[in-house]
Amino acid sequence: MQQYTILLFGPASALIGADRVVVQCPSACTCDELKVQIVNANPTLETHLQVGRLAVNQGFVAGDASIDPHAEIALITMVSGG
Amino acid sequence: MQQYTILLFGPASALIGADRVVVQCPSACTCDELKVQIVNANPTLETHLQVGRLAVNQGFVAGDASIDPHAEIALITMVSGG
Amino acid sequence: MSVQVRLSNGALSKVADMPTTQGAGARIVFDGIVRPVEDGAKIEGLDYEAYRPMAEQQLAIIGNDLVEKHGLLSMDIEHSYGFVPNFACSFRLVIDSKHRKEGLKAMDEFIDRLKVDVPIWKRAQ
Amino acid sequence: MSVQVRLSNGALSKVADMPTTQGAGARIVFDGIVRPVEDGAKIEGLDYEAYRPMAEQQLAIIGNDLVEKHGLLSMDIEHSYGFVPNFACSFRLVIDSKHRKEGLKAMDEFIDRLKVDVPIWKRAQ
Repeated sequence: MQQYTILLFGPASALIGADRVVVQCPSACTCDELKVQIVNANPTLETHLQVGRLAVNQGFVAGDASIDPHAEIALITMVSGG
Repeated sequence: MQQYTILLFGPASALIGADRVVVQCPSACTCDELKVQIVNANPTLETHLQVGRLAVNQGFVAGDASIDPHAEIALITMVSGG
Repeated sequence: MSVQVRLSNGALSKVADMPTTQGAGARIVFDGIVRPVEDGAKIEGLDYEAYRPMAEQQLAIIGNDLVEKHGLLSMDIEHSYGFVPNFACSFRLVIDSKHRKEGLKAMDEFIDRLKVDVPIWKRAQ
Repeated sequence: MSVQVRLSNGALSKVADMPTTQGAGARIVFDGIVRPVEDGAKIEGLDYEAYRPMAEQQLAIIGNDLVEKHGLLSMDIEHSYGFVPNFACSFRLVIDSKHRKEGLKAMDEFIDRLKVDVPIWKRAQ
Protein backbone atom coordinates (compact mmCIF):
# COMPACT_ATOMS: atom_id res chain seq x y z
CA MET A 1 0.00 0.00 0.00
CA GLN A 2 1.08 3.54 -0.82
CA GLN A 3 0.05 6.45 1.38
CA TYR A 4 -0.65 9.87 -0.12
CA THR A 5 -1.12 13.14 1.75
CA ILE A 6 -3.14 15.78 -0.13
CA LEU A 7 -3.16 19.40 1.00
CA LEU A 8 -6.52 21.16 1.05
CA PHE A 9 -7.33 24.87 0.80
CA GLY A 10 -10.27 27.20 0.75
CA PRO A 11 -13.76 25.70 0.50
CA ALA A 12 -12.48 22.10 0.38
CA SER A 13 -10.51 22.60 3.57
CA ALA A 14 -13.46 24.29 5.26
CA LEU A 15 -15.76 21.43 4.25
CA ILE A 16 -13.52 18.75 5.70
CA GLY A 17 -12.41 20.84 8.67
CA ALA A 18 -8.76 19.95 8.02
CA ASP A 19 -5.92 21.23 5.89
CA ARG A 20 -5.08 17.79 4.45
CA VAL A 21 -6.42 14.31 3.83
CA VAL A 22 -4.49 11.04 3.74
CA VAL A 23 -5.50 8.21 1.43
CA GLN A 24 -4.16 4.75 0.63
CA CYS A 25 -3.63 3.35 -2.85
CA PRO A 26 -2.90 -0.30 -3.59
CA SER A 27 0.19 0.80 -5.50
CA ALA A 28 1.73 3.96 -6.97
CA CYS A 29 -1.12 5.59 -8.88
CA THR A 30 -1.87 8.25 -11.46
CA CYS A 31 -3.44 11.62 -10.83
CA ASP A 32 -6.88 10.41 -11.97
CA GLU A 33 -6.66 7.28 -9.85
CA LEU A 34 -5.69 9.31 -6.83
CA LYS A 35 -8.71 11.58 -7.30
CA VAL A 36 -10.95 8.51 -7.19
CA GLN A 37 -9.32 7.37 -3.97
CA ILE A 38 -9.79 10.81 -2.44
CA VAL A 39 -13.52 10.74 -3.21
CA ASN A 40 -13.87 7.19 -1.91
CA ALA A 41 -12.31 8.22 1.36
CA ASN A 42 -14.08 11.62 1.50
CA PRO A 43 -17.40 11.52 -0.37
CA THR A 44 -18.26 15.11 0.61
CA LEU A 45 -15.36 16.30 -1.59
CA GLU A 46 -16.88 14.84 -4.73
CA THR A 47 -18.11 18.08 -6.30
CA HIS A 48 -14.81 19.78 -5.48
CA LEU A 49 -12.91 16.99 -7.20
CA GLN A 50 -15.08 17.18 -10.30
CA VAL A 51 -13.94 20.74 -10.97
CA GLY A 52 -10.68 20.56 -9.06
CA ARG A 53 -7.21 19.61 -10.22
CA LEU A 54 -4.31 18.04 -8.42
CA ALA A 55 -1.00 19.88 -8.18
CA VAL A 56 2.23 17.99 -7.62
CA ASN A 57 5.21 19.84 -6.24
CA GLN A 58 3.31 23.08 -6.84
CA GLY A 59 2.52 22.56 -10.48
CA PHE A 60 -0.55 21.20 -12.27
CA VAL A 61 -0.15 17.69 -13.71
CA ALA A 62 -1.93 15.70 -16.40
CA GLY A 63 -4.55 13.13 -15.39
CA ASP A 64 -2.42 10.20 -16.50
CA ALA A 65 0.77 11.37 -14.75
CA SER A 66 1.94 8.92 -12.12
CA ILE A 67 2.41 10.50 -8.72
CA ASP A 68 5.25 10.00 -6.30
CA PRO A 69 3.81 9.45 -2.79
CA HIS A 70 6.61 11.61 -1.40
CA ALA A 71 5.72 14.60 -3.56
CA GLU A 72 3.87 17.64 -2.23
CA ILE A 73 0.33 17.01 -3.47
CA ALA A 74 -2.47 19.55 -3.29
CA LEU A 75 -6.10 19.67 -4.36
CA ILE A 76 -6.73 22.91 -6.19
CA THR A 77 -10.48 23.45 -6.25
CA MET A 78 -12.11 26.34 -8.11
CA VAL A 79 -10.02 29.40 -7.28
CA SER A 80 -11.31 32.92 -6.64
CA GLY A 81 -8.38 35.31 -6.48
CA GLY A 82 -8.15 38.81 -7.91
CA MET B 1 -18.09 88.93 -50.05
CA GLN B 2 -17.80 87.06 -46.79
CA GLN B 3 -14.49 86.90 -44.96
CA TYR B 4 -13.54 83.81 -42.97
CA THR B 5 -10.66 83.47 -40.53
CA ILE B 6 -9.43 79.90 -40.02
CA LEU B 7 -7.16 79.00 -37.13
CA LEU B 8 -4.20 76.73 -37.90
CA PHE B 9 -2.27 74.41 -35.60
CA GLY B 10 0.60 71.96 -35.68
CA PRO B 11 2.03 70.99 -39.07
CA ALA B 12 -0.39 73.19 -41.04
CA SER B 13 0.56 76.23 -39.00
CA ALA B 14 4.28 75.42 -39.36
CA LEU B 15 3.90 75.03 -43.12
CA ILE B 16 2.23 78.41 -43.58
CA GLY B 17 4.29 80.14 -40.90
CA ALA B 18 1.16 81.63 -39.36
CA ASP B 19 -1.49 80.63 -36.84
CA ARG B 20 -4.40 81.57 -39.13
CA VAL B 21 -5.41 82.21 -42.72
CA VAL B 22 -8.10 84.54 -44.01
CA VAL B 23 -10.11 83.68 -47.11
CA GLN B 24 -12.97 85.31 -49.00
CA CYS B 25 -16.11 83.58 -50.18
CA PRO B 26 -18.64 85.09 -52.60
CA SER B 27 -21.36 84.43 -50.03
CA ALA B 28 -21.93 82.48 -46.84
CA CYS B 29 -20.65 79.01 -47.64
CA THR B 30 -20.68 75.44 -46.42
CA CYS B 31 -17.83 73.61 -44.72
CA ASP B 32 -16.85 71.83 -47.96
CA GLU B 33 -16.97 75.04 -49.98
CA LEU B 34 -14.81 76.79 -47.43
CA LYS B 35 -12.20 74.03 -47.66
CA VAL B 36 -12.00 74.60 -51.42
CA GLN B 37 -11.48 78.32 -50.85
CA ILE B 38 -8.74 77.63 -48.32
CA VAL B 39 -6.86 75.45 -50.80
CA ASN B 40 -7.32 77.97 -53.60
CA ALA B 41 -5.79 80.67 -51.43
CA ASN B 42 -3.12 78.37 -49.92
CA PRO B 43 -2.22 75.54 -52.33
CA THR B 44 0.48 74.21 -49.99
CA LEU B 45 -2.26 73.23 -47.53
CA GLU B 46 -3.92 70.88 -50.01
CA THR B 47 -2.73 67.59 -48.49
CA HIS B 48 -3.62 68.83 -45.01
CA LEU B 49 -7.13 69.69 -46.16
CA GLN B 50 -7.62 66.31 -47.78
CA VAL B 51 -7.26 64.56 -44.42
CA GLY B 52 -8.23 67.53 -42.26
CA ARG B 53 -11.61 68.61 -40.94
CA LEU B 54 -12.99 72.00 -40.06
CA ALA B 55 -14.17 72.72 -36.55
CA VAL B 56 -16.70 75.45 -35.88
CA ASN B 57 -16.96 76.90 -32.41
CA GLN B 58 -14.73 74.05 -31.20
CA GLY B 59 -16.78 71.19 -32.56
CA PHE B 60 -16.52 69.17 -35.75
CA VAL B 61 -19.16 69.93 -38.36
CA ALA B 62 -20.59 68.06 -41.35
CA GLY B 63 -19.37 68.94 -44.84
CA ASP B 64 -22.69 70.42 -45.87
CA ALA B 65 -23.12 72.56 -42.75
CA SER B 66 -23.25 76.25 -43.56
CA ILE B 67 -20.70 78.28 -41.63
CA ASP B 68 -21.20 81.61 -39.93
CA PRO B 69 -18.29 83.92 -40.82
CA HIS B 70 -18.27 85.15 -37.23
CA ALA B 71 -17.81 81.67 -35.77
CA GLU B 72 -14.47 80.44 -34.44
CA ILE B 73 -13.26 78.28 -37.31
CA ALA B 74 -10.26 75.96 -37.12
CA LEU B 75 -8.56 73.54 -39.46
CA ILE B 76 -7.93 70.27 -37.60
CA THR B 77 -5.33 68.36 -39.56
CA MET B 78 -4.25 64.85 -38.62
CA VAL B 79 -3.76 64.92 -34.85
CA SER B 80 -1.01 63.17 -32.90
CA GLY B 81 -1.76 63.40 -29.21
CA GLY B 82 -1.31 60.71 -26.59
CA MET C 1 -20.71 58.73 -13.08
CA SER C 2 -18.25 61.56 -13.40
CA VAL C 3 -15.80 62.64 -16.07
CA GLN C 4 -12.93 64.99 -15.22
CA VAL C 5 -10.71 66.59 -17.88
CA ARG C 6 -7.50 68.58 -17.41
CA LEU C 7 -4.89 69.95 -19.79
CA SER C 8 -1.63 70.57 -17.95
CA ASN C 9 1.51 72.44 -18.91
CA GLY C 10 4.48 70.09 -19.24
CA ALA C 11 4.94 66.57 -17.90
CA LEU C 12 2.12 65.15 -15.81
CA SER C 13 3.00 64.64 -12.19
CA LYS C 14 2.65 61.26 -10.52
CA VAL C 15 -0.85 59.99 -10.18
CA ALA C 16 -2.63 61.49 -7.20
CA ASP C 17 -4.06 59.16 -4.59
CA MET C 18 -7.62 59.69 -5.70
CA PRO C 19 -9.94 57.49 -3.66
CA THR C 20 -11.63 54.94 -5.88
CA THR C 21 -15.23 55.61 -6.82
CA GLN C 22 -17.86 53.98 -4.63
CA GLY C 23 -18.72 50.57 -6.06
CA ALA C 24 -15.52 50.16 -8.05
CA GLY C 25 -14.04 46.68 -8.29
CA ALA C 26 -11.35 47.78 -10.72
CA ARG C 27 -9.21 50.85 -11.26
CA ILE C 28 -7.16 50.96 -14.42
CA VAL C 29 -4.55 53.65 -15.00
CA PHE C 30 -2.95 54.25 -18.36
CA ASP C 31 0.20 56.39 -18.61
CA GLY C 32 1.45 57.44 -22.02
CA ILE C 33 5.22 57.87 -21.77
CA VAL C 34 7.49 59.90 -24.07
CA ARG C 35 10.02 57.63 -25.74
CA PRO C 36 13.52 58.91 -26.48
CA VAL C 37 13.38 57.94 -30.15
CA GLU C 38 10.93 59.30 -32.74
CA ASP C 39 11.01 58.05 -36.33
CA GLY C 40 14.43 56.54 -35.69
CA ALA C 41 16.00 59.77 -34.42
CA LYS C 42 17.04 60.50 -30.84
CA ILE C 43 15.05 63.31 -29.31
CA GLU C 44 14.95 65.31 -26.07
CA GLY C 45 11.22 65.10 -25.72
CA LEU C 46 7.97 66.08 -27.40
CA ASP C 47 6.39 69.49 -27.70
CA TYR C 48 2.60 69.24 -27.63
CA GLU C 49 0.50 71.93 -29.25
CA ALA C 50 -3.15 71.84 -28.26
CA TYR C 51 -6.17 73.75 -29.51
CA ARG C 52 -7.01 73.91 -25.87
CA PRO C 53 -10.70 74.72 -25.54
CA MET C 54 -11.61 72.25 -28.27
CA ALA C 55 -9.23 69.57 -26.96
CA GLU C 56 -10.87 69.79 -23.54
CA GLN C 57 -14.31 69.55 -25.10
CA GLN C 58 -13.39 66.59 -27.27
CA LEU C 59 -11.82 64.73 -24.34
CA ALA C 60 -15.00 65.30 -22.33
CA ILE C 61 -17.22 64.17 -25.22
CA ILE C 62 -15.27 60.95 -25.66
CA GLY C 63 -15.18 60.36 -21.92
CA ASN C 64 -18.91 60.86 -21.46
CA ASP C 65 -19.69 58.68 -24.49
CA LEU C 66 -17.64 55.80 -23.11
CA VAL C 67 -18.83 56.17 -19.52
CA GLU C 68 -22.37 55.80 -20.80
CA LYS C 69 -21.63 53.08 -23.36
CA HIS C 70 -19.75 50.85 -20.92
CA GLY C 71 -21.49 51.78 -17.67
CA LEU C 72 -18.26 53.03 -16.10
CA LEU C 73 -18.20 54.63 -12.67
CA SER C 74 -15.76 57.42 -13.44
CA MET C 75 -13.07 58.62 -15.78
CA ASP C 76 -10.26 61.08 -15.10
CA ILE C 77 -8.46 62.38 -18.18
CA GLU C 78 -5.28 64.45 -18.25
CA HIS C 79 -3.14 65.48 -21.22
CA SER C 80 -0.04 67.64 -21.44
CA TYR C 81 0.55 70.65 -23.60
CA GLY C 82 3.96 72.25 -24.08
CA PHE C 83 7.23 70.40 -23.66
CA VAL C 84 7.39 66.93 -22.11
CA PRO C 85 10.85 65.40 -21.75
CA ASN C 86 11.75 61.81 -22.51
CA PHE C 87 10.50 59.21 -20.01
CA ALA C 88 7.89 61.58 -18.60
CA CYS C 89 4.14 61.12 -18.80
CA SER C 90 2.16 63.16 -21.34
CA PHE C 91 -1.24 61.49 -21.05
CA ARG C 92 -3.02 59.74 -18.22
CA LEU C 93 -6.38 58.07 -18.14
CA VAL C 94 -7.89 56.68 -14.91
CA ILE C 95 -10.98 54.53 -15.19
CA ASP C 96 -12.98 53.16 -12.26
CA SER C 97 -15.48 50.44 -13.13
CA LYS C 98 -17.40 47.70 -11.43
CA HIS C 99 -15.49 44.99 -13.28
CA ARG C 100 -12.34 44.97 -15.33
CA LYS C 101 -13.73 44.00 -18.72
CA GLU C 102 -15.62 47.18 -19.47
CA GLY C 103 -12.79 49.30 -18.07
CA LEU C 104 -10.17 47.73 -20.34
CA LYS C 105 -12.43 47.98 -23.36
CA ALA C 106 -13.22 51.63 -22.67
CA MET C 107 -9.52 52.41 -22.22
CA ASP C 108 -8.66 50.94 -25.60
CA GLU C 109 -11.51 52.76 -27.31
CA PHE C 110 -10.65 56.02 -25.60
CA ILE C 111 -7.12 56.01 -26.94
CA ASP C 112 -8.29 55.09 -30.43
CA ARG C 113 -10.58 58.11 -30.43
CA LEU C 114 -8.00 60.38 -28.81
CA LYS C 115 -5.69 59.72 -31.74
CA VAL C 116 -8.35 60.78 -34.25
CA ASP C 117 -10.58 63.42 -32.69
CA VAL C 118 -8.60 65.43 -30.13
CA PRO C 119 -6.82 68.49 -31.55
CA ILE C 120 -3.37 67.97 -30.07
CA TRP C 121 -0.22 67.75 -32.16
CA LYS C 122 3.21 66.61 -31.09
CA ARG C 123 6.55 67.68 -32.49
CA ALA C 124 9.90 66.09 -31.68
CA GLN C 125 12.40 68.35 -29.97
CA MET D 1 12.02 41.73 -20.04
CA SER D 2 11.45 41.17 -16.37
CA VAL D 3 8.66 39.66 -14.31
CA GLN D 4 8.36 40.40 -10.59
CA VAL D 5 5.94 38.56 -8.31
CA ARG D 6 5.03 39.33 -4.70
CA LEU D 7 2.43 37.98 -2.30
CA SER D 8 1.77 40.47 0.48
CA ASN D 9 -0.03 40.19 3.79
CA GLY D 10 -3.16 42.34 3.83
CA ALA D 11 -4.14 45.26 1.63
CA LEU D 12 -1.62 46.35 -0.99
CA SER D 13 -0.12 49.75 -0.36
CA LYS D 14 -0.32 52.51 -2.94
CA VAL D 15 1.60 51.88 -6.12
CA ALA D 16 5.28 52.65 -5.74
CA ASP D 17 6.91 55.16 -8.06
CA MET D 18 8.72 52.53 -10.07
CA PRO D 19 10.55 54.14 -12.96
CA THR D 20 9.14 52.95 -16.26
CA THR D 21 11.13 50.37 -18.14
CA GLN D 22 13.52 51.70 -20.79
CA GLY D 23 11.70 51.87 -24.12
CA ALA D 24 8.22 51.93 -22.62
CA GLY D 25 5.61 54.07 -24.37
CA ALA D 26 2.82 52.84 -22.14
CA ARG D 27 2.42 51.85 -18.51
CA ILE D 28 -0.86 50.28 -17.51
CA VAL D 29 -1.74 49.67 -13.88
CA PHE D 30 -4.65 47.51 -12.82
CA ASP D 31 -5.91 47.63 -9.23
CA GLY D 32 -8.43 45.06 -8.07
CA ILE D 33 -10.52 46.66 -5.32
CA VAL D 34 -12.55 44.88 -2.63
CA ARG D 35 -16.21 45.80 -2.97
CA PRO D 36 -18.39 46.12 0.15
CA VAL D 37 -21.04 43.73 -1.15
CA GLU D 38 -20.54 40.06 -2.01
CA ASP D 39 -23.41 37.96 -3.36
CA GLY D 40 -25.85 40.65 -2.26
CA ALA D 41 -24.66 40.72 1.37
CA LYS D 42 -22.74 43.54 3.04
CA ILE D 43 -19.26 42.47 4.11
CA GLU D 44 -16.30 43.93 5.98
CA GLY D 45 -13.77 42.72 3.49
CA LEU D 46 -12.32 39.56 1.97
CA ASP D 47 -10.03 37.00 3.53
CA TYR D 48 -7.65 35.54 0.94
CA GLU D 49 -6.18 32.11 1.46
CA ALA D 50 -3.24 31.35 -0.80
CA TYR D 51 -1.28 28.18 -1.43
CA ARG D 52 1.64 30.52 -1.38
CA PRO D 53 4.58 28.80 -3.07
CA MET D 54 2.36 27.53 -5.88
CA ALA D 55 0.51 30.83 -6.23
CA GLU D 56 3.83 32.63 -6.68
CA GLN D 57 4.94 30.08 -9.25
CA GLN D 58 1.70 30.26 -11.19
CA LEU D 59 1.74 34.05 -11.24
CA ALA D 60 5.29 33.94 -12.58
CA ILE D 61 4.41 31.33 -15.22
CA ILE D 62 1.49 33.40 -16.48
CA GLY D 63 3.57 36.58 -16.41
CA ASN D 64 6.45 35.07 -18.34
CA ASP D 65 4.09 33.49 -20.88
CA LEU D 66 2.41 36.81 -21.59
CA VAL D 67 5.61 38.86 -21.63
CA GLU D 68 6.91 36.54 -24.32
CA LYS D 69 3.65 36.23 -26.24
CA HIS D 70 3.03 39.98 -26.44
CA GLY D 71 6.60 41.26 -26.42
CA LEU D 72 6.07 43.22 -23.21
CA LEU D 73 8.90 45.09 -21.52
CA SER D 74 8.06 44.21 -17.93
CA MET D 75 5.37 43.00 -15.61
CA ASP D 76 5.04 43.53 -11.88
CA ILE D 77 2.49 41.34 -10.12
CA GLU D 78 1.29 41.65 -6.53
CA HIS D 79 -1.52 39.80 -4.77
CA SER D 80 -2.71 39.92 -1.18
CA TYR D 81 -3.17 37.08 1.21
CA GLY D 82 -4.98 37.39 4.53
CA PHE D 83 -7.61 40.01 5.26
CA VAL D 84 -8.22 42.93 2.91
CA PRO D 85 -10.89 45.42 4.00
CA ASN D 86 -13.50 46.97 1.73
CA PHE D 87 -12.22 49.61 -0.73
CA ALA D 88 -8.62 48.42 -0.40
CA CYS D 89 -6.54 46.89 -3.15
CA SER D 90 -5.99 43.11 -3.18
CA PHE D 91 -4.35 42.67 -6.58
CA ARG D 92 -2.16 44.93 -8.68
CA LEU D 93 -0.67 44.34 -12.09
CA VAL D 94 1.75 46.83 -13.68
CA ILE D 95 2.64 46.32 -17.34
CA ASP D 96 5.19 48.36 -19.27
CA SER D 97 5.07 47.95 -23.04
CA LYS D 98 6.20 49.77 -26.14
CA HIS D 99 2.64 50.47 -27.20
CA ARG D 100 -0.69 50.27 -25.48
CA LYS D 101 -2.38 47.57 -27.55
CA GLU D 102 -0.27 44.64 -26.41
CA GLY D 103 -0.29 45.89 -22.83
CA LEU D 104 -4.08 46.04 -22.64
CA LYS D 105 -4.45 42.65 -24.27
CA ALA D 106 -1.94 41.07 -21.91
CA MET D 107 -3.68 42.61 -18.91
CA ASP D 108 -7.02 41.13 -19.90
CA GLU D 109 -5.49 37.72 -20.54
CA PHE D 110 -3.55 37.80 -17.29
CA ILE D 111 -6.66 38.33 -15.22
CA ASP D 112 -8.54 35.59 -17.10
CA ARG D 113 -5.77 33.15 -16.26
CA LEU D 114 -5.42 34.39 -12.69
CA LYS D 115 -9.04 33.46 -12.09
CA VAL D 116 -8.47 29.90 -13.28
CA ASP D 117 -4.92 28.86 -12.48
CA VAL D 118 -3.69 30.67 -9.38
CA PRO D 119 -4.43 28.89 -6.09
CA ILE D 120 -5.92 31.74 -4.11
CA TRP D 121 -9.36 31.60 -2.55
CA LYS D 122 -11.37 34.44 -1.10
CA ARG D 123 -13.94 34.29 1.65
CA ALA D 124 -16.26 37.12 2.66
CA GLN D 125 -15.84 38.40 6.20
